[in-house]
Amino acid sequence: MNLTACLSLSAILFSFGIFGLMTRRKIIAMLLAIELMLNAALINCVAFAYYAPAGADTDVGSILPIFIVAITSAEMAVALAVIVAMYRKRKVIDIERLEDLHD
Amino acid sequence: MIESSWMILLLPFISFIGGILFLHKQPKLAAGFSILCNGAAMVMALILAVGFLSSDDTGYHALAHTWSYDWFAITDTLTVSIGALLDPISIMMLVVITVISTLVHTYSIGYMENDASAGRFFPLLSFFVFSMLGLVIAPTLVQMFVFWELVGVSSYMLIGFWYHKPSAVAASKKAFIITRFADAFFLTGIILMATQFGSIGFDAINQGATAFSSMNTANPSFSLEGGAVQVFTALAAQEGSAGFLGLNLLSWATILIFIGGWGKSAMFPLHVWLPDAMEGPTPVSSIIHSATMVVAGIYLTARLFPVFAVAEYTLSVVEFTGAITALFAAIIACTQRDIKRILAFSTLSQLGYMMFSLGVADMEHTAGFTASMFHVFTHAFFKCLLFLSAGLIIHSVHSNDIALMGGLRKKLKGTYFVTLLAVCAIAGVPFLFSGFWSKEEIIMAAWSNGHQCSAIIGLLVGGLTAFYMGRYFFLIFHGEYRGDAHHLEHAHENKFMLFPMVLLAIPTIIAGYPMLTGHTFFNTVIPQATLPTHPDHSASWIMPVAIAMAIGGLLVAWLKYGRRAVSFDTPSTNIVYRCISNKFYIDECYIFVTKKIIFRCVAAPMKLCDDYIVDGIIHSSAAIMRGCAAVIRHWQNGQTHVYLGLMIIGLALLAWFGGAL
Amino acid sequence: MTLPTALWTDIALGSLACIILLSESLLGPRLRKAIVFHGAWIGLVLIGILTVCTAPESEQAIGNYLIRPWTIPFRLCFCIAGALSVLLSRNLLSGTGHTHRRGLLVSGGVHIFLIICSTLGMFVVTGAQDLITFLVGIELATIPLYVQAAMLRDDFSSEASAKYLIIGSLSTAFTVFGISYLYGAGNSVHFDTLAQTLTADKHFAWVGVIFVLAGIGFKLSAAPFHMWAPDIYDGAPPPVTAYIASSSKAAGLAGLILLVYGPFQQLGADLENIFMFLAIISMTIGNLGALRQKRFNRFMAWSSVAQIGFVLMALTGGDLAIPSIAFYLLVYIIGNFIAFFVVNCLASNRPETFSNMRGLSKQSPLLALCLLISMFSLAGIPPLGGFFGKFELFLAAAQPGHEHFYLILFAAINAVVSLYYYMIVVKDIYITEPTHADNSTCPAIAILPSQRLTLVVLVIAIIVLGVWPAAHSWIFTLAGS
Amino acid sequence: MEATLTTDILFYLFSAAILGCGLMAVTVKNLLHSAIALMGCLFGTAGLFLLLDHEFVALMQILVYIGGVVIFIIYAVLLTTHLGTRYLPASTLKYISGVTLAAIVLGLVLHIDPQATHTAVNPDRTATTIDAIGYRLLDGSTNGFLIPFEVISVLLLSAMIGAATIAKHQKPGATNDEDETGGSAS
Amino acid sequence: MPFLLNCTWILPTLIALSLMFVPKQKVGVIRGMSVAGVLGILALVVSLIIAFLAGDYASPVGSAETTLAFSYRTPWFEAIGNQFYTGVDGFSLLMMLMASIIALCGVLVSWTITDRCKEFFILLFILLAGTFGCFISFDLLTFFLFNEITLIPTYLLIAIFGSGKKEFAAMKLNLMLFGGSALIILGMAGTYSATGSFDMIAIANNQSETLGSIAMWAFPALFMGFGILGSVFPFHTWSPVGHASAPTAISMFLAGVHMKLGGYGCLRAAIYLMPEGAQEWMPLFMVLATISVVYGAFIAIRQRDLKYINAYASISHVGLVTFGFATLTAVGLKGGVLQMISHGFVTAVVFALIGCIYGRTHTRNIDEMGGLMKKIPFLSVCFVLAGFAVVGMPGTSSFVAELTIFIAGFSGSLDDTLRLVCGALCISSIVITAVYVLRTVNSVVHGPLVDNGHEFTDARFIEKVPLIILLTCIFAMGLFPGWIIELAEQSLTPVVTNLGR
Repeated sequence: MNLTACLSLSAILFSFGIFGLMTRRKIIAMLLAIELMLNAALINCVAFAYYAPAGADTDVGSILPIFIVAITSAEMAVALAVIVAMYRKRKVIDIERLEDLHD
Repeated sequence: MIESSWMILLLPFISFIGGILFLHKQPKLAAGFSILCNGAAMVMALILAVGFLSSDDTGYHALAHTWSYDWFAITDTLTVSIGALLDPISIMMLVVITVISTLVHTYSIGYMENDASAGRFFPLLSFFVFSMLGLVIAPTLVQMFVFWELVGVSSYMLIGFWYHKPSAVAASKKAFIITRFADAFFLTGIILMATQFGSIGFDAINQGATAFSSMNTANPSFSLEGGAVQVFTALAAQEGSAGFLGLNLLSWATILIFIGGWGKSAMFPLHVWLPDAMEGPTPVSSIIHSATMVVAGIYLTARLFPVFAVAEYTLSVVEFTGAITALFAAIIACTQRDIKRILAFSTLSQLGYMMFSLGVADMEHTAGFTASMFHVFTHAFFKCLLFLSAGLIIHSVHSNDIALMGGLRKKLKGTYFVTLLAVCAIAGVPFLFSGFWSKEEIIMAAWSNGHQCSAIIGLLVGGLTAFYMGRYFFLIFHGEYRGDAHHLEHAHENKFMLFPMVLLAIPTIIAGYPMLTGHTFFNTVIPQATLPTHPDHSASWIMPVAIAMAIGGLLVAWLKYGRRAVSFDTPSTNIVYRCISNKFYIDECYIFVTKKIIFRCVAAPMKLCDDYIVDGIIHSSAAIMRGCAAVIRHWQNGQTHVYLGLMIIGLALLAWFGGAL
Repeated sequence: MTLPTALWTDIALGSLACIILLSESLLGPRLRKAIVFHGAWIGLVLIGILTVCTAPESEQAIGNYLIRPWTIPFRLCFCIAGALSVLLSRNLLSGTGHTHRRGLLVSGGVHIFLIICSTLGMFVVTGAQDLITFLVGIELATIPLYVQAAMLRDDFSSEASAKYLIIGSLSTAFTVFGISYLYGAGNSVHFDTLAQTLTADKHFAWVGVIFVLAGIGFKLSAAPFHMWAPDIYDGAPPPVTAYIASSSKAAGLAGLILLVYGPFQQLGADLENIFMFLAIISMTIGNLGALRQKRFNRFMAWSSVAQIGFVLMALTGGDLAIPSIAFYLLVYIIGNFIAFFVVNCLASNRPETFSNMRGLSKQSPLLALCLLISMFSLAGIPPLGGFFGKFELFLAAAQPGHEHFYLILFAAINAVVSLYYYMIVVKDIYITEPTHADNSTCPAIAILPSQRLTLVVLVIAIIVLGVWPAAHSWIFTLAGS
Repeated sequence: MEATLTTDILFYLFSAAILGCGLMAVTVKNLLHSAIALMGCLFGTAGLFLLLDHEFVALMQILVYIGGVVIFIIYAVLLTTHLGTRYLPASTLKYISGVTLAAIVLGLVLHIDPQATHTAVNPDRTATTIDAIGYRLLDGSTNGFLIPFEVISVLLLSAMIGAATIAKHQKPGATNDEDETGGSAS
Repeated sequence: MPFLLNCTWILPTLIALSLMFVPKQKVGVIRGMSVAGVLGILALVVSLIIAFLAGDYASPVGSAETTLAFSYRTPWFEAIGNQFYTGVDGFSLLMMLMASIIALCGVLVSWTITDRCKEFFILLFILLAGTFGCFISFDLLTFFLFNEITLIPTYLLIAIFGSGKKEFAAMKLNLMLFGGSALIILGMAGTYSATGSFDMIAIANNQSETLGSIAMWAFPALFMGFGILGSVFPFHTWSPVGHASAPTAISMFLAGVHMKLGGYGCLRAAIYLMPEGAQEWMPLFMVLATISVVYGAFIAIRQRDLKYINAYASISHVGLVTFGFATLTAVGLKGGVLQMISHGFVTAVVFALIGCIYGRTHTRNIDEMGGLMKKIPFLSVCFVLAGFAVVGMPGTSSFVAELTIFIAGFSGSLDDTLRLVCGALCISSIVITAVYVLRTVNSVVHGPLVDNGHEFTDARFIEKVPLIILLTCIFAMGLFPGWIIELAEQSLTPVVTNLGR
């Protein structure tokens, strides 16, 4: 239960997110993977705050997560709105079929 | 009178400008105007000569610097100027040029009677005379080079005068390029002289050189002033140095300058343009390719004689080329069928004579120098006469080929008599004619100065000259007429053409006598009064041998060609004869060198290199760019996973480049 | 507390956003169009003027919001870009004679509201004092763009916004992860304390820097993170493309400069290596990508990737970097918008590919001349602003102490390659004859009066910037300190 | 929580939960199951936060993250895919690239030399109380976070409005402007 | 007076602007305005020269400080140390005189252009404005700025009004010239980082150590940058293609003046500013110059197209200019300057003639024409005279220039074998030049008439005027080069003293 453990935990979670992003074909699954990455960032913040040295500003450990969660939710709102609109019009949620825009 | 020498130079130029701009439509008017100008120039030249001869200041004649105009400055010490330097040989040349040009102008009126572009001919001829005069009175090497080029240009324009004839155009191009090739070396020589020896003026160079040479022979050196001092110090400085390829700097400079003369006077390897120059009208050949232009090389060597003498090998090079050319040209002349080509080769051989006679002389024994100048003087007249008569013959027989002539003495009596005089002069018939005296002087000078082999070659060439001139004379005037009978009736002698020939006959005879009267007209050129000027007649056997060779040559020619009819239809199978008549195939070698080697093996690969290598690199770089662009567009295929993948790889690259990890 | 003058612009921007939103939802169609459209671009222009007038001589701190003098030119760029983007969306809003080929925007009012929100976000970024404000500013600048990209109802637009969204959220993830590590290394988020504590030997600091730079790299569409640009520029509605191409790049640069001269001060040497790498890769890939482009929007995407390469080169330089980047951005934005205006007029009745633009000089000389001027300004040809802009980037990289001469040579050669494809555009307009099929089908080009006026103003501005040194010296005095 | 044996066991428990659910979230075929796996993972992290003495963050995590965002994702899943749509397998190339990139990033981040990190907990460390967070958020001074607090509200506002306009169902051809002729804001 | 000096580039810009408002159809008005404009510029330059000669602005011998006549200095983009610093000395005055004469002949030659002739003259005047701006500016950045202004009109002129594969040629020409300016940017960045200013005279007198070390690589960058404009060996491939497909007036101006801009830049921006760099790098550039002299001459022999022959001839002659500069002696520099001026007139008259001949025989291949002397005597005589000028006959300007350069090649101590070999090769080039000039003259002018059905009308008055002007300039400079040499020498003393430091 030390900082390195927490950091490696969040790093692993981050790499799961990347793995999910690269291998998932459904857009919502990719968004889900991104959720994982952002969650890894949260763990980092809290871990750093907990193990911060003497003069550190530990309040940030709580305030930064608030803003991260707020931003994530805003982004997810927009993302899902776009996906729902696209699904209604094009009936496609597979990222590999989104390739009309290419050189 | 000396001060107005620039008038002599200007008159032909006025006739050129006037003729070209205004009179090229009226040939008669142009002819009259140019004769007037050239005649005036002749008169002034003669007055100048007479004035010079009568002035009795003995010893070293003050070099008359009459006028000079500063053209442009190159370095602060070196300024190029145009001026006049009058001394015995330049005045002699002035007289020769103006006399011959006036006579040739009158001759051309007859010659160019029914030629449409005659209006263009006379101005061009005057332009040639102007540039030749400029060359002769040049006080500096650069001015000589300037007029040297102008002479080359005027010879190009005059040889190619009938520009619709492809052969004339090719001949003019050949002449210009070969002389230009020699001029490149001449220019290098001048620049070496100007930069390394500090002066380009003839008098400065000559005084410096004589002072340097006389320093060795332990008599008091002259008081030097102006450019001569630098020349003297420069000569002393580079004396010992081994220089480049074994020759020291002075011999390099002098040999390079001599190569300029080599090209212009058509010495052995660079002679190929002179026979082809016969494509031009005959008056052109008579003035340019017999009397004046081709002598420019000899005049240059004479002008720079003191420096050439000081340099180690230069004079021996001069002698060697002169002898070779004399012998080589004489042999070829014996086999030619075109009468103008025969005269051209005879000119070549006589030039060889003059050149090697300069070669044999040196600072102590200047006999060779005076003999060569004397031969230039005499040769100009009888060679011009021969060409004018050949022109008249061609005019009446309408062909150059000697096979279509014969037995013309009945129809062209005047020409017959005059040509006889000229042939005797050139063949060296003794005592009466000028040719004999000047040739004998040369051989005597060569022998007395210790150059035995050149003297023997001289004698041999004398015999050969007699033989081919005899062949020339008998084949044209004796025997039956072999040509088209129709031309024979109409053959007549135009009085405009005959009159100058008769006038020329006089100097061919009397030109020899100044030597007899012992007048030291020519000796006064070399500025050392103390040395013996008169050649010692030690070897008394030379005179009779020379006479024997001349008479023998003529006799053999008469036996072979004069007595019985000669048929030309069966070309002789003898290999040597065919080789000689084809001028030892030297023309073919030149064509091979230029076409095969220069155009195919040098210019063509350069063009290929330019198109494919230098240009290729630039075009290939553009092609590489297009290739990379294609790769990038291939990966831009719209797949989001590819984009995300590259972003993450980009992240890794950033970390790697950050270097801190 | 009395409101310091410098803050007026931010407050004005916020209030403008509210006015737009309220008028969008409450007023009738005619009045709404007037207020929403004209109110927006006039408001933005006024705010631009306000920023110029209230430019502080020295740094003015208001709580944890710091107005820095060198950010004033950047703010001016944001306002100009916002206003021009609003003007550009004119023929995508209802009520004009000739609507765009791709139909109308889902909702004009919301589109404009989002532009203003995004501009507000960029203002916040330039005023940030700590990482959190910085993060929120960056996110406010980008998230509205995801929505705007989807504003047109055709497949391209939705696909573009989906892609932009996914890649954008990945870059947000990177940024957030990076910021957490920076907090770990520097034990605070405030820039001043971070400046002392972030030293090169700390591993966390490096992980944080790398991830944050990756996030900002996406924002700038610098080379390894540029793959999204061509597709989104092509798919998104034209005003949004123009806005992304100019304003969001300016915001990214402002953020980058903020970080480089703020918290990352002590990482100087290695940071220069990173920027050199980014510059070289961006220039090369941007130029090579643009070489064979046939479609105009994708061409502008690749050219913006290349231009960012030149700007990043300047960042490796000394104190001349900030002012030269500011001036360059101003000229680049104007050049970009001229090109987009011209093509927008053209594209209202035919797809914007170069083959359709052939023979433009004969059809309408004004548009041809404007496109020529914009292309040559982007290429950096003298009488226009682009020349001094691009040349100063070279000078910045040659400052004593920061000499990168190989980079300058590489950049100069890339400038020549970039000239090639800008010349191809000019060649198409002026020289290649239109094949018969091309222009027979297209009706005459109709230019809206407002867009014609803006074109003329912009062209005059770019020439004046190139010749008259007033703007140039103003930026340098401001940013020079 | 002081560092005792129990906390270590709890930590390993929670991290096992997080990693397990995380792996399930990205690998399971059915989208709904992966959403639920994500929920499990988030619960794990909430537990971890409690372990690390940050109750506020844990609670926020549960309420906002799980309560709001994940539920919203499930809504989107249900809206866009009929239950039982078949699984879209990605090509093996993508799997390989996924794994390698994940490994690269992992190596990149974890390239730590252990002794550099200060693993000891600061002894006189005080947990951040909720009112401290509140004061800090609204503190207008230099180290307060008033400006971000204001700006995040603008961000959320613009996100909501944008999402609403995009996702609103419209008849083809009509746009917001036209059909607004009569009614007030819909 | 300074305002008059700046008028030289303001006047063409005004004309270009006013031409824009003239309706396209009024071709007569456009031509009239253009000729008036060019004559105005010529009058302006001549009055400047007279004023310069009257008030002696010669810089005192031995001072590295170039005293500029009519100098005008205002801060322009001050933030980066750039100022609009214009002035003129003997050398730039000569170049301006040549440029204005060739511009006049260019406008007269392009009398036959009818379609889009408005754009033609507008672009031509912008080109003129850029060129004159270059010659008078003494601030490195302003000089570079005017240099870049000239490139775009050249591209458009060749691409729109050219012949043959004009787009390719125009693009290649422009990209290579911009490649050159890329190198110049590198050089300027180097000098800026060393001295912090763009003022040429300040940099020239700045003897700081940093400039010395930077000069080691900044000099080749600047010299080769301007060398590309002056078509030095490896980067000369743009000029044959460019000249062959450019319209007559533009190939006259391109070869006559624009390539000289390269030479001017080399001398002014490279040698004058960084003498240490010059001493260091000159052997390389001397070899390149000699290669381009001999290489250009040999390839000209193999060419069949008249314009290509003259293009390669220009490469060969401009190579002599670079050789003159490469000797780094007072004579060499002066020779280079003279050769630039003389070659400007020579190549202009040859291109004008090629244009006229093409107008009659509608072919530029020398095998397909011959014997023109009979049909068009005036043009043929001019062609022969131009041929002699190219060969470098005495009496023409090229003899004066080439003699000076060759003397520079051999002056001083002869132990520098490289300079000797290069000098000898350059002298040998006069023979190769004679070969291809005579080959061209013979096949075009002399020989039997090749009549391919075109009626040959001799030169009209409007065609005679430019030819006469240019030929008189060539022969005048050939016969009375005194004042030109004195002007050139005066302006080069600071460069030479700088080299000697």
